Amino acid sequence: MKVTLRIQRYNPERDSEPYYQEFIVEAGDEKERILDLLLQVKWKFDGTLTFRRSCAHGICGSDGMRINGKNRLACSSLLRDVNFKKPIVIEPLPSIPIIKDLVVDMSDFYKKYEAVKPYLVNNSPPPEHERYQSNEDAEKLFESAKCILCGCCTTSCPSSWSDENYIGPAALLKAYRFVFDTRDEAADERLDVVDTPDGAWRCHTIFNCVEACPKEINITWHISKLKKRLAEREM
Amino acid sequence: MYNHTGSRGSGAPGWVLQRITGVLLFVVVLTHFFVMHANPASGHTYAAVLARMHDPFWKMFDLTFITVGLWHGLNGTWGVFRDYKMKPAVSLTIYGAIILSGIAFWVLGVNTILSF
Amino acid sequence: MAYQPKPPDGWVKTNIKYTKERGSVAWILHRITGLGLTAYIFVHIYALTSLTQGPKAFDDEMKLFQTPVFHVLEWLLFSLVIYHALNGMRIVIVDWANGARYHKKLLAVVYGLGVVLFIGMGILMFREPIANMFASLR
Amino acid sequence: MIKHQYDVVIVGAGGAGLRAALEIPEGFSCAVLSKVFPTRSHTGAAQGGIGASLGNEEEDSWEWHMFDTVKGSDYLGDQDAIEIMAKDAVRAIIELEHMGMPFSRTPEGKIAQRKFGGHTRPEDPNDPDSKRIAVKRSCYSADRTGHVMLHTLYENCIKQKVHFFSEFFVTDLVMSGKSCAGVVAMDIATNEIHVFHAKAVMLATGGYGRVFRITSNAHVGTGDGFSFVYNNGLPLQDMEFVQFHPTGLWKLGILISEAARGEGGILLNNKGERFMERYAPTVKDLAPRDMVSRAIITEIREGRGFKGSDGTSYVQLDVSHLPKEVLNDKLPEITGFARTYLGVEPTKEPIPVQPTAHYAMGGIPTTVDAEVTRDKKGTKVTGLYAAGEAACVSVHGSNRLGTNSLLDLIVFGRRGGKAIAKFIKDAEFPPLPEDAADRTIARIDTLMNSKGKEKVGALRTELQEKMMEKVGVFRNEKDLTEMTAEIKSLRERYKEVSIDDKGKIFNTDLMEALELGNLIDTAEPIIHGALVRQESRGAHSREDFPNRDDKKWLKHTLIYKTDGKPKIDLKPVSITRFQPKERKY
Repeated sequence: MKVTLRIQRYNPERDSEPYYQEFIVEAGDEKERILDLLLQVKWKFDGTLTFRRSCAHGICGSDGMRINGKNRLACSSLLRDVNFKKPIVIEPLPSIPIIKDLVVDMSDFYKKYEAVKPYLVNNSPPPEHERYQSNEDAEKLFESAKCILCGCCTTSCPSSWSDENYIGPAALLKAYRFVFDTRDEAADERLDVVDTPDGAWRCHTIFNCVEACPKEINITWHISKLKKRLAEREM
Repeated sequence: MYNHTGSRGSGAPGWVLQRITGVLLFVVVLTHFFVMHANPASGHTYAAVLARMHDPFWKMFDLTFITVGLWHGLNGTWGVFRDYKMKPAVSLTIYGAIILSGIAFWVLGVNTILSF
Repeated sequence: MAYQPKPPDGWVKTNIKYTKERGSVAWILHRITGLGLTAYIFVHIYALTSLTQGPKAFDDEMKLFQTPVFHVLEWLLFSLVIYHALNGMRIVIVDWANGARYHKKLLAVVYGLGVVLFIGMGILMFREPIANMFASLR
Repeated sequence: MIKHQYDVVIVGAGGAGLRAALEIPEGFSCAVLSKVFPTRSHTGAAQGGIGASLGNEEEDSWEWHMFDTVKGSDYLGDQDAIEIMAKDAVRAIIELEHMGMPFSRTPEGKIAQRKFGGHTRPEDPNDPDSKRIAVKRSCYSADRTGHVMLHTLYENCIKQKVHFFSEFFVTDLVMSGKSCAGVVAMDIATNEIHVFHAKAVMLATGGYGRVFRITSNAHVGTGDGFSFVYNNGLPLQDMEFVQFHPTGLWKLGILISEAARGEGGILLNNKGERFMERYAPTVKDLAPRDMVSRAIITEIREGRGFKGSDGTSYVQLDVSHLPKEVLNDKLPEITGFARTYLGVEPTKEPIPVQPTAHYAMGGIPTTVDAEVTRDKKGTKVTGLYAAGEAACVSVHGSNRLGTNSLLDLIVFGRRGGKAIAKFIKDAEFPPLPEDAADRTIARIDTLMNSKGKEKVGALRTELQEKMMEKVGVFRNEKDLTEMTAEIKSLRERYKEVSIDDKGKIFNTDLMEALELGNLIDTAEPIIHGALVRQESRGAHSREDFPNRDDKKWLKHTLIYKTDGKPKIDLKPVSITRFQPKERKY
């Protein structure tokens, strides 16, 4: 089965503007990963095609990109998930700087992640055993702990597009992960970071992040919990 | 580059109020629409309006509508503008225009209602 | 750094290029209807100031608003109101009542109920012309 | 060329590297170099759990854990190291929990545990010689234990303000006489060469799964660390022991955790038989991985496998009889993988699985404090440390038990970090040789200017397919001899490799070419080790030598690169508590 990939190319050493290039690749069946098709291009046709990849099964978060207009992981998107009768359009994640081809500059994204103090803070001396936590309390964190920092959500958010200072769904999700951890003691510091116009309040429950999240995390739900917590704190 | 702007005050009160006024308006606007506009034949003469204006309930109703509606609408408008990056001067101008026009039209509307 | 990353597309272009998800369409509509209704409140308040100028001024103005063209516009205005109101309720449910877990279902309700109310309102508003139409058919 | 000076340089930001970085005290500079952003490391793909005898669910003791590990290793594991690991495990898990790792919990709020392959306890706790049955020893967080562990460690590194160099590809060690003086790295974003001058270097570069065609490992698992050591005249240990995980997703090799069987999943052949009953009557599907992999290949060879559409064969892993809550709460990722990649609904139908190259038991020989050694006497290489999958302590011997890899990372990563912290207090910077980066620069220049006909992709695929075919689960002299010739010719052909991308920005083409060199460097000792070891032990199974031979081969192999055939040395195994016995389950 022949499939056409229409890939956005940009090499800063050569091009002033990005352009599109089409490659025709051979796919075994509908269950072929998009990533494998990209690797086919790189290994057979054009070694200059540049993208990040690592684990190839949706756990490392390297290969977030925009496939047919929507942010996805190339490794957890199969042909059958997209319309492959027409050329499959592959572009870098939107609204962040492009380094080369499909490789984007994630440094801002990581800075926002670090801004919410993404680590457990507990200054009381730890007990000899584990800090107890009920399974219900633990499970409240599991969905948010699934995050792989691929950037699909933050770069799919219209609020991020209009102002890159918006901290973004990924960082807010991370804030939730620690604010709602019963073992944590720094919820207030984190809420201070989030309780600004560039923080949680720029989330307008658009749900683009939820649609884009390859780990199927309902990010908006988590942000809404965070907003409620902020409102309760303020009152 | 991400540049966290820190303490510009909590957005919580605005967020909560926008929702409370929203729920309020849901009731008020729909009532207003069904009473005033669903039946095109009635209530649009000067006399009919005057009669209603003398009823304290409707007076309060209209005052609430104007106050809550303007606040909700203008707070929403500011929310929309704030989503886009602007120079501080532009942003301040827009903010000022929103507040001034809000006050002006509130006075105008309240004046109309309270003239009777 | 030895290289200069290419700055991203602006928000207008990105909005146009990115897949239109249901939620983002609802959000855009909510903004547009919201801005429209705010503008309308200004007009509405201004128009009613004619009440203070006595019966004649007001009744003259009302004559204009009671024409069929304005009735249709009024009906269309109602579509903005009903969408903004119902979608607003959806947002409140999402924010306050776990609605994020079933936002697509809520959205379907918004659109469904919105269409029903819009048509219902149309029938109410135009019951006389409609009745006349049926009468002439008989 | 840009020069840096750090007291400590850690190469690799997976579990071991990050854990070690946390031990570097304030006041000393520490750089962590990683060719991917730290949370993209392959530690994140670990699923099932991390072993420790917490005894939260049922009675357990570190001695039982140690015994299981020794027995699992087919008695090749160094028992002094295994004792340290099994004893330290409980503290290590508690520490992870205190760092914030979100574990699944028992009803009392303790860390939850479940069964895992090869982990047992005596049926009667008071009689150590009674029949051994499976025990709940694996601490887990649904089936993303590695993922949350990696993130927790990275989070703590942020908290401690560890200095990361993300997307820096290390190409070589800098040796200064007999000690290590730093590393050479390439900034992937700009192609610039950086020389890191350091008092201590730790290699936490992970495994080499990508030497094989079917692997659960990430694309980045190219054995870089093995290659650095091997090319600098230092030995690699026990390289012939490659773990094939029995249940990789058919065709793709994506890991389907042993937790699936720990929770009650069973393996079926095409007759619908639970065939593991025949191979390991007591623990059945929860036998150690080497045995299950051999059982699967045997079933397939004897015609009891399923034929796939692409001609390859598989068996089935059935979890459909498990309660829905178990699948959703405890195994959500792997049921998701089956759905996504094969279109199989695990709640209704069995999942097609086949053995997949998973883990390197062998690696860079180290002491129990992660210090790299250069010979059979255990002489240390000053300033060089290794931990994690790249290292061979050896706690896994010839076969690793599930859950022991994550444990290995945090136990020996920490010990390595502590040893480094002690070392750098008094150590001086060794002199930095002028020509430190010359070899790397020459290598890159050659690749960038080569007009040769060979292509990276094709050459790598050939290597991977041949390794899978000839150095897989079962091995024999004929295949291995052929493969030694093959690897020689691949090495020659590698000199003719040319790349398309001649640019200086984010040149992944160049990087893949360099990685291919590392893969070939790593494959060589695997093949030679397998050829030399004329016995079957743990994961190394010779058809022509089907029995274990303790007299001759209860030894570690050390393999050195030479101009011709690699040189092999033997190193004794440390046996303290448990004398070798026949390994039956």
